[in-house]
Amino acid sequence: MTTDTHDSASAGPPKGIGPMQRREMWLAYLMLAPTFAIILMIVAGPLLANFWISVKPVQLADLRPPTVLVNERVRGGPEAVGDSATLEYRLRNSSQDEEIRNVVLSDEIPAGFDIAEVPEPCSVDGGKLTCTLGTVAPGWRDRLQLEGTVTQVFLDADRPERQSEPQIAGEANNILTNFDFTLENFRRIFSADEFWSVLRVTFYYTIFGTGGALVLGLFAAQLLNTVFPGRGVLRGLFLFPYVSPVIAVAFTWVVLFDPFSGTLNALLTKMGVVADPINFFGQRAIEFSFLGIPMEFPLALTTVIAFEAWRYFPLSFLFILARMQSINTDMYEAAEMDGATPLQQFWYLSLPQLMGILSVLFLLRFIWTFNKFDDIFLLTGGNAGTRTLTVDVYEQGFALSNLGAGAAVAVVVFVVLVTFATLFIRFSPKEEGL
Amino acid sequence: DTLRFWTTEEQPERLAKQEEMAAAFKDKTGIEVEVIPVSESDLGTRTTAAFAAGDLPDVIYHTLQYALPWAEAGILDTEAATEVLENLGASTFAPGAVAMAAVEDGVASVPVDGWTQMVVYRKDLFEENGLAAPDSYEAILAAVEKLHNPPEMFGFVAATKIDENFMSQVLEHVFLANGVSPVNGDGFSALDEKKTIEALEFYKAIAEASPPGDLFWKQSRELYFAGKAAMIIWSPFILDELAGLRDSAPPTITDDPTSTELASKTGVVTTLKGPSNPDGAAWADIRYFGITNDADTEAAMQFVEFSMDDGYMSTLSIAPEGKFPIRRGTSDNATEFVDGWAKLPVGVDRKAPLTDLYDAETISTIVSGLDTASRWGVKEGQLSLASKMINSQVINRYVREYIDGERDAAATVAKLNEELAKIQ
Amino acid sequence: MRPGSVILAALTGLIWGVTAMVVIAVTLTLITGEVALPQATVAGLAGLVSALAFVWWRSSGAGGGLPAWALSAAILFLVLMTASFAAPFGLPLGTTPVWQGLGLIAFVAGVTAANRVTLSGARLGQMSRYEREVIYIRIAKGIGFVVFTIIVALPFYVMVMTSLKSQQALLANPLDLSIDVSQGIDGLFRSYVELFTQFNFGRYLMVSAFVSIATVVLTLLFSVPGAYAVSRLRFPGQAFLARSVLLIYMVPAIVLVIPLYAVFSQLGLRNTLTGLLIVYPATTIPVALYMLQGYFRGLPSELEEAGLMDGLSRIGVILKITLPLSLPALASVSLYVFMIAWNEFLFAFMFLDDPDIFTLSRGVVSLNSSEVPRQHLMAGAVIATVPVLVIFLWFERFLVQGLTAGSVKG
Amino acid sequence: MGAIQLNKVEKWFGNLQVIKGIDLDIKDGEFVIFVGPSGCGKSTLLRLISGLEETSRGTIDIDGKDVTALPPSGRGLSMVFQSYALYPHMSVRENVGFGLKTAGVPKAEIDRKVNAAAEVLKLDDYLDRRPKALSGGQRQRVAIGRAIVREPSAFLFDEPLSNLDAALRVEMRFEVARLHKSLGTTMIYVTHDQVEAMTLADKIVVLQGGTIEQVGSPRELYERPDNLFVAQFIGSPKMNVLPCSVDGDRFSLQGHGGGHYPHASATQAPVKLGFRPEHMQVVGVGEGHCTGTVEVAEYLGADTFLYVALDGLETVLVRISGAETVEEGARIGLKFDESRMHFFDVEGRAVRSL
Amino acid sequence: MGAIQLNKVEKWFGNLQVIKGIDLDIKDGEFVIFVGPSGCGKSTLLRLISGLEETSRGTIDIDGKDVTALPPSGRGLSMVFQSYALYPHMSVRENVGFGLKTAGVPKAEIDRKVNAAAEVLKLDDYLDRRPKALSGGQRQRVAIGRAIVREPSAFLFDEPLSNLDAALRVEMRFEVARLHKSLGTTMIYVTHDQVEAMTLADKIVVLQGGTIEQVGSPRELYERPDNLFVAQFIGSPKMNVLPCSVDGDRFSLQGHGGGHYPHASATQAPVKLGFRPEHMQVVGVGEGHCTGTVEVAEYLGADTFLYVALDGLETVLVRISGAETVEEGARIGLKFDESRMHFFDVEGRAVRSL
Ligand SMILES: Nc1ncnc2c1ncn2[C@@H]1O[C@H](COP(=O)(O)OP(=O)(O)OP(=O)(O)O)[C@@H](O)[C@H]1O
Ligand SMILES: Nc1ncnc2c1ncn2[C@@H]1O[C@H](COP(=O)(O)OP(=O)(O)OP(=O)(O)O)[C@@H](O)[C@H]1O
Ligand SMILES: [Mg+2]
Ligand SMILES: [Mg+2]
Repeated sequence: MTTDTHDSASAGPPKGIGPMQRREMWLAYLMLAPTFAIILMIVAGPLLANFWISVKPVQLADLRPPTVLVNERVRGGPEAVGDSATLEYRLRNSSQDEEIRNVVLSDEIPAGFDIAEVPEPCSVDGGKLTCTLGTVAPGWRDRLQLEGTVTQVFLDADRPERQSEPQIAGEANNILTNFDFTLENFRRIFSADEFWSVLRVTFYYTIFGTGGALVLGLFAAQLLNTVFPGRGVLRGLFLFPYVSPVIAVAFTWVVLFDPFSGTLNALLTKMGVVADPINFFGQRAIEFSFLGIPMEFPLALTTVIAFEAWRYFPLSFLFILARMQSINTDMYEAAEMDGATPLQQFWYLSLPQLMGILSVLFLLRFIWTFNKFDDIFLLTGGNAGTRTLTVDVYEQGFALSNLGAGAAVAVVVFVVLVTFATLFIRFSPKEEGL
Repeated sequence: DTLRFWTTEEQPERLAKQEEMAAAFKDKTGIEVEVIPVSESDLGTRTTAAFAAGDLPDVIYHTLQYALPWAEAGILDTEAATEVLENLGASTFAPGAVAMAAVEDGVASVPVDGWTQMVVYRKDLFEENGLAAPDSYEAILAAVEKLHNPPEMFGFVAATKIDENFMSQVLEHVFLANGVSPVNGDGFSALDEKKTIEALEFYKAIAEASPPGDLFWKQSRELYFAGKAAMIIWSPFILDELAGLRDSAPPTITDDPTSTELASKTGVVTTLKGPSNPDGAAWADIRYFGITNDADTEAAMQFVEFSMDDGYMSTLSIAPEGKFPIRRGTSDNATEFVDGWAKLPVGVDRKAPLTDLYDAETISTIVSGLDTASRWGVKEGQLSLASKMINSQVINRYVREYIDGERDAAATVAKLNEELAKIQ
Repeated sequence: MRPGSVILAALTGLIWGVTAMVVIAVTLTLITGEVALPQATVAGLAGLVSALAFVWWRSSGAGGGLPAWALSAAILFLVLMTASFAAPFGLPLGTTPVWQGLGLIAFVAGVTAANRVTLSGARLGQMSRYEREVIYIRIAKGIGFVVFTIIVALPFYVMVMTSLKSQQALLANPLDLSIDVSQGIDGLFRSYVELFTQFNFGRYLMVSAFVSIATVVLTLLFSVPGAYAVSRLRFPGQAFLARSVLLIYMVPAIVLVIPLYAVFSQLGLRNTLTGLLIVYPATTIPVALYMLQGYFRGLPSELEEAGLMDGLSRIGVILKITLPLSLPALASVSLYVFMIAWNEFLFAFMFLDDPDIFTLSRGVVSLNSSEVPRQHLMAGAVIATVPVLVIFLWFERFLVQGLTAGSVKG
Repeated sequence: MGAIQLNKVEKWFGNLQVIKGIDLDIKDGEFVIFVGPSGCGKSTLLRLISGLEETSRGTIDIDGKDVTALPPSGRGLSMVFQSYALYPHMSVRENVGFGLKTAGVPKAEIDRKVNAAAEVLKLDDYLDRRPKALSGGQRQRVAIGRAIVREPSAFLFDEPLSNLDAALRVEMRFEVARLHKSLGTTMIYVTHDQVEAMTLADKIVVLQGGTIEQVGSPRELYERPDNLFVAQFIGSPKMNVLPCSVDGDRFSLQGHGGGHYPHASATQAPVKLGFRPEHMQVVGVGEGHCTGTVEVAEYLGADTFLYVALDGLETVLVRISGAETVEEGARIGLKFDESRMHFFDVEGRAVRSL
Repeated sequence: MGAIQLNKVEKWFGNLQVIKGIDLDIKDGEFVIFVGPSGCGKSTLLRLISGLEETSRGTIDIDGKDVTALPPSGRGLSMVFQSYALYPHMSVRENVGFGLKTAGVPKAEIDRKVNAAAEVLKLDDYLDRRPKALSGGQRQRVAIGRAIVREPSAFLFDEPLSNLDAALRVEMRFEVARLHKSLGTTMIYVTHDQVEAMTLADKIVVLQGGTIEQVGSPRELYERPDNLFVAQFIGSPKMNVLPCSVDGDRFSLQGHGGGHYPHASATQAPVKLGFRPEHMQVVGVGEGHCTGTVEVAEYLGADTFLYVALDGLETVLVRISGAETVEEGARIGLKFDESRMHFFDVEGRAVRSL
């Protein structure tokens, strides 16, 4: 029969984990290991590396660690057995500003080459050449010439000097890995006048680009929230800008907006809307005066923002539409019964309901827009007042070949981003499930 | 293994010619050459990157601006280049071009061809309006004054897109014309304020007579071809398409894209004078074969030698209108190449020798420019520094800002001097 | 008769008249290349009159024989033709008469239909706020449809049409986006032929396809076990790991570019497809993991428990139950990842030098930076776009799921 | 005031006719309940009345005025939804006052009315909470409050309690009853739940397939169902039905006994005999109207249900007290309460004396 | 074989103890039902037995073998889930045979067993359908089929019928009962439904807050509840409870009458009197044990529920036949069946004679 014990004072929760859960835990770690390995390697590692590079005066060319370059050649064009020839090693320090210490060259003497004379720092031991060159200065170059005569073996071989690669050893200070740090990069970017304008442009771009995409998305979602024939087609069409490769749409916009041969400008001028073609992507600002106050309208930036809004509205549209379709229609029926007019329904019911997804979208899009590089790079290359931080990373790092400065800007990007992400995590409404 | 050859002549037709030459080289030596097109605007970055990664190509076809900086950075194997030059006979080369690439004990790379920059103008309109040929600031401004009538006709199409080499070239030409140079024999020398301001003001004036926006060679040519620009600055490469020989860049002034009409209405000027430099100056660009330090030196040298010798005519025939021979001839026949070049037909979709298209005077203007042309730092022996300054695009940027009205001329000069001084 | 109601009806007609005229005139211009000057004022007037006539006729109950819309269409046509002196598009009727005729029909039909839809239920007498608002909303939506369709479709239209033209034609008349059939198929597709024969686009296409598919496969291989572990298994640190995935997903590529460039240069991975195939999956795994874990969470755990009760091990459950059930999610993740990889630009641009291994994005950029005619550039854009769009339209359902499930990435 | 009249109302969804011409007269102050199997059109009918769904044919009058073409806002009705349909982002106060706010009622008056409604519904303490922070019953109260403040001429309820658990359902049922008593307003109520229907309604409307089967008070429907459908639909466990034959004033069951047939004067001949499980007694074999074997005896405490397989006939269900014990497998006789037998003709219509 | 023994089984979720040391002995072939309020730990207990949840402390033996650390696959049990948990991507045949396939049983044998199970469960016609194409009852049958083929030593059911509608539930209930009879395998069954618990169980385990309140047969629990909780939990409508006092062998209700108190020999003093609604009779005022006013009379057809407000005490529920009529507002007396009264002490434990 059964007994039921009201087990009174149990000893509190058991410590540790049971065997079943332990098995599960190891399985989980095993399954996650490859993923996290690759993410650490390709994402987390580089993030840290950025900080490292940003405090080092690294130019693009410094990526090549200073080494001594060797070039081995046979000179003198020996044609017959016994002809004299010269085995020449050309050496140079690849770096213009780092010396290389303990340089030693070693190589196999090609078969059939009888050495007559060995230059001073070198010695030959059983067909093996060793030259101890010591410390060489930045930009150093030298030639080592081994005189000798050739035998038939040498002549028969195809490019006999190639049979062994000369080996070179040496130590040098590698700017990438040494422990010299400098804040020069940061000083440089913060003191450049344009940095602050870049920052300002970045925020304009981010805020208005995000806002534009959201507003368009909201409107589009309203349009497609009703059932009508052709709705599926239209929904597909509305997603085109987002789905297409950025490269294609960006160039299309460039072509479309071209001031000389672009369709849009032609249309505007021919129909008499504007007198001169407008260079949408090239002109920094349009000046106009409003109530006598001269003002500037940042044209290129606005166009780039318009592109951003155009390209990403489909995404907010999708999310908002999905959210709208999940809103209980009962609520609207209740509102109908309550006598609310359509606009009242939108204002009092739809909008508050969408606030959650809108704010999540705003934050996420804000971050993504902030991160955006390709669009502006392809549209304007960051010119005409459209350079954002991300484009600046490229400009500094690659266009100007100053990796250190580029990394410093990247650090700034990252820091700003972390701030946003923190805000995002704090303020995102949990129920939206993002 | 295969040689890798980077070339900035990346249009398919031109690539095809280079591949032909590579094939010929292979027939001769058995060495395979892979011809890799690289955009001219990317060349600097990509080369540096490849250097950093230790996978430089064997040979690079590059412009003058890179020759000395790369030699200094250890990208180019100057000894190999010098040896090639010697093997071919240094005396067979035009001395000016060799001098521009000269390093301590030889050359940075082997000069191949060159061209001079020209002011291309509508001779018919100038004649109609009684204007003098646009060979000075003054003459140009006068013509702009007269002819500028947007949107039907723009007085000029200046270069304003700062990340294009084109703007550097045009600016340098304009500065040179007024005797402005950022270098002297000791390195950096502050820009002369008065002369620079003159040049800046001139440039601003022509920029204002241009359509708005980021302009570079593309717009210049399109507008001129459409008959909407009175003057542009361009390289001689324009000569064939101007005559309707290339379908992908047709003159649109008439309905017939193959018409030579525009060519017949066009005049050119290569030497430009500024108010403070009555002698004026021409601007030339020279292209070189550079052998890199990562190269298979022997093979690369053979390839360059071949291209400059047996293959030289096909090298030039890529675009004879913009590739004037730097190597005049061989030791046997001192003018072999010059003569051959003169007979090369230009054009892509249709072909014709230059002499059929332009009058003799025009052609001689173009060709003779190469002898007098110069660049910043050539005379002073500071070409390398000057190239770096150009490559940094500092001048472009501040001139553009000056044009956009962010700074006045004097402040711009000061700013330029400040920034240029930082470059070593 | 209430002035408010009359104005509302009049305004509606005015708006439709102007909108339809502008849209049709621009379309006409783009199709024929003839510059049509939209007679907006006249069209507005015609729309206004016809709308009033429509409402009045319908609500006065005069109905009977002639339906109100027919009457209003007739009035619309008459007013338009009279007031524009028989040149509704600012063109003499002789030029491109067929297109103008079609345009006219489209105008009359469009405005009449729009009036009919938006003004159904309208009266000239008193209307309640509710009824008026219904009309405002119909108008706003109508305009919305027109505007959105245009801004979305126009660039793509221009892209395709430009790619089919010759440089000469483009420069001569940028407005003429008609198809010039007279050049024949060869002429029409000349840009494409040249891209494939001279510019190596066939190869780029293959490389892009290879890279994208390989990325998808690698991403799934990594993310499926990861997502399963994070969503289903209990272990210390689960919540932390799940959350950090989302954070990693927010790291911008540009921040990674410099260090990766440095390291890959030294390892010889730059300018190789291997390099891309390391970077692409690494950037897509977090997305995929995030999407999949959401889906796995949504699968009823009873199913897996049933599997366990049926004698399967954990791995067995994953392989035999979870994965077959997740096919839709795997499909959407795959498509989404494919799209990311296909469209990726930055790394392809930074890492690839060698045209033999260019992806399409990289290939198209090289079209831009050289002296290549614009139609080639647009043809390149079309070639890059068509595969994704085809895949997108084919699997729209999955991709839309993927987009909403996964991400707001762009 | 809330007299509602439906005249030949029809509803078509495309080609599907869902409501098939219904005439119904609801008097002011009446509590009318629609019941019927799922999909029979109860909700649709309610929505037609509310105006949320357009009437395809026929007219609806409220207080003598034809409202068929008016939107919901013009009909002066209130509706309470099964899902509550509260506005999740508004507080209870705002929820309840929303209808007044959209109508432009001044704030002070809204407050007054909301407070009054809250008092009636005991919602005072929750007025500033969001619906999410309320229990199911409280939410339903808010929904009702929202309906009340607008002082409608009639309330419409669509299965208002079916999302609540059993205990709460009982409580809310009382609440609704109390409300009806105190307001005296017409109420139309759709439900699936027999207990609700039986206990709340003044008048039950039994629908099937878009038509009305019977209208009447609960007792009428239980005691005098018009047809087999209503007979089996009302009452739980449902009525047993056996084939029978009649001869004069005697009826007989095949292979079993028979008894007095009270409706000998009726014109139709009955073919079915219906009797409810609670109207039978277990007697000795051969003693009752019929005989059978107890297949299953389900002991439920208060009651025991016997599933008795009648010899040669179907299994019938018999409800006896839980205190009685009958073994499974036992042979028993069953005796019906003859005054509570129901007879039906071939078409399922009840056979009654004229 | 399926004897299951739980020894001091505990389950902790973090710091929350959900199962508080349960000892339970289930004999082979027994039908055991767990009931209890929501959240009391029924499902958790079942999952501990199944091995889907790890036991925190204590041991579980099956047929005398300690299986506490074994994964589900090692315990030889089958489980039927409330949500059916059928594999949607497999046909019915594959679903049913899946457990055998994973065990590596040869194909022919799988087929044989699946067909046998299908026959038992009348699934033959659906074997090649996907679960999506089945009705709820059919799906539940498939789930049971899946459990059967593995010939487990015991079946575990977690509210298997609660997703079905009322009619289907009754049918499936018979099915389960039949199955138990024919297989004779141990079954452990969790349910919310009293009817299921009362009709199916050999033994009901009443749980509350992670501990066992009472174990016994249905009749034991109804007639002799061990405590107030069980008394009110079992039986529907639930037992009325009134405060009472006892003096020798008499009990009395405050302000009302009293009667004979049978457990005078018990040690504890009862303070509560419980009596079920069905064990009362309506009598004249003053005639019964107590007097009150009928607040509400709910007519349900077969029965009428009277809510009687006892003078000075709570409202009690009385069940009378639907045939009797009592007016709302009437004053009536109530007489209890004295043999069926239950007394409870202050701690709620039943007071019984020693
Ligand atoms: N919008 C609609 N379009 C097409 N058919 C509909 C629509 N709404 C309801 N129906 C159909 O009308 C019939 C009646 O539906 P209704 O909702 O009124 O039934 P109901 O009696 O309320 O059922 P339930 O008790 O399940 O709520 C059903 O067959 C249903 O499928
Ligand atoms: N995984 C879990 N983590 C934490 N608490 C849990 C978990 N599973 C169940 N609980 C808690 O354990 C208690 C018992 O849950 P259980 O599901 O066993 O109840 P139940 O009796 O089956 O209830 P119901 O009748 O509603 O199914 C509940 O308080 C529940 O919240
Ligand atoms: Mg319904
Ligand atoms: Mg449970």
